[in-house]
Amino acid sequence: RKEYHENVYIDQPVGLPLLRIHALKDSEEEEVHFGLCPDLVIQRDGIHKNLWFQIQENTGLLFFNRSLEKDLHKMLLGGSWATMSKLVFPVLLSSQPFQGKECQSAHSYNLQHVPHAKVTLSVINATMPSCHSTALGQMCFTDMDLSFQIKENKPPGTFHQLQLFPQQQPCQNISISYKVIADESLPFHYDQNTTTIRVTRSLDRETREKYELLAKCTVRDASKETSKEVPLLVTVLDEDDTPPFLPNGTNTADAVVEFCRKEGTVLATLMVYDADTTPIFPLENSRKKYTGTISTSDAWVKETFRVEHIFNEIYFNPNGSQVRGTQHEYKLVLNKVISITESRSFQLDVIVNDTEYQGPDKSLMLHFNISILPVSIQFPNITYQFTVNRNAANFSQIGKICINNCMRFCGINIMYSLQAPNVSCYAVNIVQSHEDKDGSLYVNDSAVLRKPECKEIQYPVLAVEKQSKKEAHSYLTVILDGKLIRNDEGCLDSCARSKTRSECEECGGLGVLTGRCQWRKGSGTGITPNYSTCSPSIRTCPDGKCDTVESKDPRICPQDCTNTNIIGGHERGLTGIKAGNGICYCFPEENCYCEKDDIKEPLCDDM
Amino acid sequence: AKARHKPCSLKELEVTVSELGLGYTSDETVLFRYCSGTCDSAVRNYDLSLRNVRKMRKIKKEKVRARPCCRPLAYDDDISFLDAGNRYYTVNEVSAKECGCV
Amino acid sequence: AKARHKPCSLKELEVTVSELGLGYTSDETVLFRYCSGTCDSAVRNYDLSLRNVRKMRKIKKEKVRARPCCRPLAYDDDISFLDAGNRYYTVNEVSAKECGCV
Amino acid sequence: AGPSSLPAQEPHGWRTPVDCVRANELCASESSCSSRYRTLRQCVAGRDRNTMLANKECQAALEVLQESPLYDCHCKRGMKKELLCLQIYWSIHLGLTGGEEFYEASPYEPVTSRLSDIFRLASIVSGMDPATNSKSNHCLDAAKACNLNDNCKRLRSGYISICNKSYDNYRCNRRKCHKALRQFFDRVPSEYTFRMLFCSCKDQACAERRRQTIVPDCSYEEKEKPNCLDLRSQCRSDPLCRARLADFHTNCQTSFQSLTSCPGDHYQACLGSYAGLIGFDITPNYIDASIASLTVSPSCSCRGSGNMEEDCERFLRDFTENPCLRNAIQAFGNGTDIGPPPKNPPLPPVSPSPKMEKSPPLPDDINDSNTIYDTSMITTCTSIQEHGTKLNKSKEQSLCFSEKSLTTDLMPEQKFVDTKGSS
Repeated sequence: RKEYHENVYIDQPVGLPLLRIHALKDSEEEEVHFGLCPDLVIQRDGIHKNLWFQIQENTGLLFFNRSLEKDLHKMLLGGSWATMSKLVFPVLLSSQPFQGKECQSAHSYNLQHVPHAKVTLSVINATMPSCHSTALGQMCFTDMDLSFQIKENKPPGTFHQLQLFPQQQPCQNISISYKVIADESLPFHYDQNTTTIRVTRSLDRETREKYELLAKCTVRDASKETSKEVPLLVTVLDEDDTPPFLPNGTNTADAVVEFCRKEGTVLATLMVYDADTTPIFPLENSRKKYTGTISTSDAWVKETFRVEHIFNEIYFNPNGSQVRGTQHEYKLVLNKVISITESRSFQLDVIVNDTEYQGPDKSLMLHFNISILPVSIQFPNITYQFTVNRNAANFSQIGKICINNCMRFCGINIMYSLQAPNVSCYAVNIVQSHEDKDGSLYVNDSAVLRKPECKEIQYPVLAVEKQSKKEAHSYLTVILDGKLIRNDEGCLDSCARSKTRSECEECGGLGVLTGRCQWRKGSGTGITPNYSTCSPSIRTCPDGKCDTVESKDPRICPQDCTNTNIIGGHERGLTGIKAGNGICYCFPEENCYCEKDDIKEPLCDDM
Repeated sequence: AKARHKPCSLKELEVTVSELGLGYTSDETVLFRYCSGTCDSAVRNYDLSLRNVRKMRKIKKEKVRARPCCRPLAYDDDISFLDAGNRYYTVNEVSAKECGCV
Repeated sequence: AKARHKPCSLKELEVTVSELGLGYTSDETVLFRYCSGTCDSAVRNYDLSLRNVRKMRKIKKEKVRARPCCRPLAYDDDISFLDAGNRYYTVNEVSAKECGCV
Repeated sequence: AGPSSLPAQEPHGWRTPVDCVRANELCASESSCSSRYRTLRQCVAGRDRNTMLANKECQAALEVLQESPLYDCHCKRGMKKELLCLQIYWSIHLGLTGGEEFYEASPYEPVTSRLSDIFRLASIVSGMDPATNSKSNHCLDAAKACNLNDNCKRLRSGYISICNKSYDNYRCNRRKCHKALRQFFDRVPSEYTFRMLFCSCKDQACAERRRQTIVPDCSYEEKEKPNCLDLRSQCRSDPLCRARLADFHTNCQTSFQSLTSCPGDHYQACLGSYAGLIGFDITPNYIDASIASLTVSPSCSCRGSGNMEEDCERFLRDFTENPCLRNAIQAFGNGTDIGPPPKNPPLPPVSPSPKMEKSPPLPDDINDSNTIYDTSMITTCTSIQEHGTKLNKSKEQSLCFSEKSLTTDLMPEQKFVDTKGSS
């Protein structure tokens, strides 16, 4: 027990034991010495010589050898009519007799490294409670919780006495008996005569860390008998007494580096368990306790890989009880981008070391079989062919260009470009997607589409990997198709401006594929991602993403790209309108609106 | 003369967020302040001139307004509320703070 | 969508003082500037809310305007002229200097 | 002899306490005090504070400072220079206690106003026309009341718009959210904030609205819950958070000497210090939208506490199983402060002696740094069963009732009997 608290009354008789401090030894031959500091800190009154309390060095019995009445009461309660004040002092514990220099002053700040228990006495400005005013329960147990902490792997010893001291229990003509209800197999023994409880053998936390016994007190007086039971909890404190081990014996994992080669990529993970606990507070100490170092002299390996270690608490269930332990995860992570030309296989070893464990096998070896495969930069052996409607507008998205496996790349940046054809029909361009994996083809000169002489245009396509400069070539054929429809001069250049289907479908706008905007009929009520709106191409807008073509001009798809004010019921996305009420329409670079279209009545002020 | 309409001034109405009709559903109430009333006393030479120029067909097929309108000159702070789906929303420029004839 | 009306902006017209219709007769001409166009892109949550609150008959028999109007934000300097009876007149706030949606 | 310029000490060394900013000014005007205080600040500032404090100079500094007004100065919630006041308080306090105590004395002067209007207001609200009252959602009414008050509306919208800003996978800015929440709870009168925080609920929708009051997605939830002792140590590294936590421990600590389980039967002080935690690392919130449990907790767990598990669980229990806090919230929700004693008087008075009359809370009395959280309640199981659980008093009481809460290790013959008359 780290803390003791007890009530002390002004008129309490002196010379009787007040409390007993219990301690357990770390080794059989160790002696136990209890001691008090010479001074007392009185909260409002500063430091005073301790004239009132004394402790028996070998039994831990705390005595009260001078009445509070005279002076301590005045200092403690400051002469005011405060009813209660607290007096706090440490009881020191040592395996050697005290020389008196353990605590230069009674302040508890320098006792961090001296084993001690903290005693708190509530000094009550009232007379001792008489027998009839004391509740039956108070005769059995004091205020204190019966909860105790016992270190594992330590010798047996007594840690508590149930019986209260005479002055703690003012009723004389009653009999109080105690019993401890516990299974015989438990490592505790209750001595009926002395009412003391002993731990009878060294405990092993890794087998069991909590014991709950029951202390039963029976009070008999002339007329009746009452009993009361209170739980008695023992928590076993952990020591680092078990080595790391492999949960299912696997200390080897394969790690393949192919399409994902960017820094931070987790290649493989191996688990190491420890039956001991590892507190996550303070985090850094625990992290330093368990190290995971790559054992290699190869500078390239050291530079290219790193090990990340995280740990969390898990539960083991040795013979039915639940005990906390630790699961350590060691992740092999890419420390930098690996070139697509790099190709090698080798085994990488990681030494895991439980630095605080003193026994054998304090460290073990993890093996990662690493194979780095090269990545080829090739187009699939097809030529790309896209048909484009002659009425398509600028920024209409025709299709995607992607070298083999491009969508599986991370950390591999491909730059796509169309070589300028020698003909005058140059109507299409390409732009990288956000993660430089594929390329988006779009119309960048719609006037060319209307030239009858331009029917089929070939483009050589080039793909270059940024770091290695490796290239791949292919061909793109764009076939112009469709009958030209006349575009009304009065049309605005942004489909998003339209509030109704008829307005929407009467014109085109930037990004339209067929010369006309498309009306997306919404569904759902209230604020919904599926709002009604007029779009250049429902396939790409709105889709919640402001892609690299749409971000070229705010008029193309403000529904996905706007950062301006959105008025009416809506929910904003990273950019654009994630959800809207009814119909959403925009005045690009000004405002966007989402509103129901159900107000048919003419507004009088329109007249 | 009989007072047909009060002059332009700030009015107040307690409505639920749902009743604002913006598409949010919430039983929380807000103090909706709006501008109401006429601006007869704020007509200027501009208005008279514009009315006459329009009457003489010197302005055709244009949307012009030849009378001042009673409108908010400043708006209240944003309103925030928890909707029926336990999501928070913040909406700006809902309630007027000050009215005037412009 | 077709551009039905241009957004609110400042327009100008050369008219004689008489054509202003204020009652002065003078052949002198003035540059009459006025505000014309729509304020669709200046609608606020206030307008949507006011429209809905009115639709739900929570506001009755009140003159309220639930759409911004395109109006002068500032006026040109006064105009002065010699009328047909050789008398000088000065008239203020005839011509707009700046327009906006309020 | 104490320095002359310091306030005259009353006859038996009883000094009238001043706030720490004032005390610091008094000390600065007195050479011996100011030099010692400078020394002490260096002693506590060092990384290894404990060894520093043990050296002679720091010792001497402490001896002198105990005679100065700095020794038991206090601060006031919301005072001007509150942060400076708290920094001064903690520098003295760390010197005295080393800062390793489980419970720390509150730096704030105790709230002396007793049955304040907010309880009466809550009782008016909850006592509304019974027809509407049974159906009405008190938390919704609280939000409505706030929206109709310009100051409350503005500051409420202030924190909601900041805390609510999160796009898809980008988290909100928790630091700004916390700051806005602090401003709301500091600047809006508690008759609005308490009603939104402690409204009583009869259905889940109301309870969920109550849980949402502090926009928990941003201000509270955590992908991975930190360890509570870690959270406490982060809080204690910030003088303001440390003060609010100490205030909570002081005002909400279960006290067996009072009818309501609250120190000095002072519900408002407890509710005020609970609200004072919101907007800090240790922000507490309702853990679910259940109507029955009314359990609040900071966003932390005791996983990974190692040997400190008991301390961790004890710290967490001060929130999750705190009879004083729960009674205070329930009382506010039902609008019943400490007014008339409950119908059937609960347990026999625990106070050690009949003569102990209820004395008004004195700062020193209440703020004793070592008020221990007494978990074991000196009553007999049988008497608790008779009085039912109206006033939840202690952990032990719950153990008396539910046998299954004891671990299965208990022996077959464990039972709770009133063996009256039987042998």
